[in-house]
Amino acid sequence: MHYIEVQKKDFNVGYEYQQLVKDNSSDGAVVFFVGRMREFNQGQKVSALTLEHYPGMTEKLLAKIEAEAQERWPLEDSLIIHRYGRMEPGEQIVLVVTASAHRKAAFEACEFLIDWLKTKAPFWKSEETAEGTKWVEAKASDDQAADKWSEK
Amino acid sequence: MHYIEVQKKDFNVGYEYQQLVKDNSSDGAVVFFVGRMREFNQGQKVSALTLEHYPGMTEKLLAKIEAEAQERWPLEDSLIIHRYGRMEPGEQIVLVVTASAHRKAAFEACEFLIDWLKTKAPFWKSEETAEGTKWVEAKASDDQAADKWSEK
Amino acid sequence: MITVLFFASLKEQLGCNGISLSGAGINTINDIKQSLIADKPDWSKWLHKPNLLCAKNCEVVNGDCSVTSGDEVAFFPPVTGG
Amino acid sequence: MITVLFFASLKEQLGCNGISLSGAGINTINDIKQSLIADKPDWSKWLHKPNLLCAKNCEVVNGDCSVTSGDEVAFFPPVTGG
Repeated sequence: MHYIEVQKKDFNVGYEYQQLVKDNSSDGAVVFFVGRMREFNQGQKVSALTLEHYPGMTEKLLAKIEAEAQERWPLEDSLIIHRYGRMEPGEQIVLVVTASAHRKAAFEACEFLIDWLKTKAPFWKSEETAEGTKWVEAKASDDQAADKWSEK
Repeated sequence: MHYIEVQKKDFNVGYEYQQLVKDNSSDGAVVFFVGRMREFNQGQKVSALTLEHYPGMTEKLLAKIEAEAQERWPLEDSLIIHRYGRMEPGEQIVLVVTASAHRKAAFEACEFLIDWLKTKAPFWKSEETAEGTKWVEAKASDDQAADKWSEK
Repeated sequence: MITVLFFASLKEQLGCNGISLSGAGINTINDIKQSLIADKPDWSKWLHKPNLLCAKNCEVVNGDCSVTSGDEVAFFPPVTGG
Repeated sequence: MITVLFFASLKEQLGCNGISLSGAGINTINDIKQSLIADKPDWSKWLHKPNLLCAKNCEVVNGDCSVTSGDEVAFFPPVTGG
């Protein structure tokens, strides 16, 4: 199963896991990543985060990167759920699940997908802090994390 | 929260996740690994797997490796649940959850813990196949995966 | 008709989500920018930012990429990821 | 009293989960092996396997490690992990 969803509403990690693994006895390794809204970013308290995206383009690029992950690793299942809209500290933002017969492939593919999502996916963040609401600038360290995958 | 459980009964991934993240808004990244019983191992159909362990020693070594992961990476939370006893294909065997402010630490710590669990934890596997029940021998490739962490 | 969309900080700077152009005299992405600026000179500053990105029908393209009626063209700042 | 435990394939080979020894004349892990073999000569083959591991009170130790009354000593094959 290969699944992508860009949605405003929250997701249930336990439910998504059950859906993914039911009737499946070939996936020995399932790796999940859940990205959550942090209360502090670079030392500053953030009361809310709003993610804007480009509907249509987001889904297209997510499908492309998921297909790339499937080419690079022997993935039985993969799942990406990414939220947009306004979120408060502790809320879930993104879920990536990869499943494979072996753990190395599942870990690498999951890390590849989340590195891409966190840096190259067409989302724009604005943060609400005591100083007001402002758009977040792209981070160089995130780009490096995503770039390591192009060396392969 | 740092938690270890060696148990015969199954675990609920969604419940464990909820327990881990509730009232927590500093963990931006949560990584899970679920190891499940595969129907095929090295090309052979396996109808059941039995994990035997050394009660007391297992918990002691798991606590030690979890403490080591906490020293190496800035982990807010970590959780290891490992089952023993007889399991059939598709059943869950092990859950490792790591949570950190940043995803790289969470991924590396999770992979470190599962590499160790899969190779060095005091468990012994016996597999039931069409040819009967036999004890599994230690695998060299697993040892290499665990060994990469000692180079750091 | 060409649909033009603006996202994130650019959308706020222009005070506009998007606009429809007739397509007359427009052959490239750069023509769209010129047409928009001819109509609203104060958009020049924002549409000429060097790091501004552009997509045609959801694919990132350069300023000299051709456009035809029916295309959806979007302008946006560098993405900051999810 | 010294508690001696056997695990996994060794447990099956010996047909025994564990045994209690009085501790008289036992100073090291190797003394335990000799005492067990003196009592059951057919265990020699299994207790002399070169890859056999031993733990004292849940810590892996060598054959010349000292033991005293109250210790728990376990013998087992190489672990295969979870």
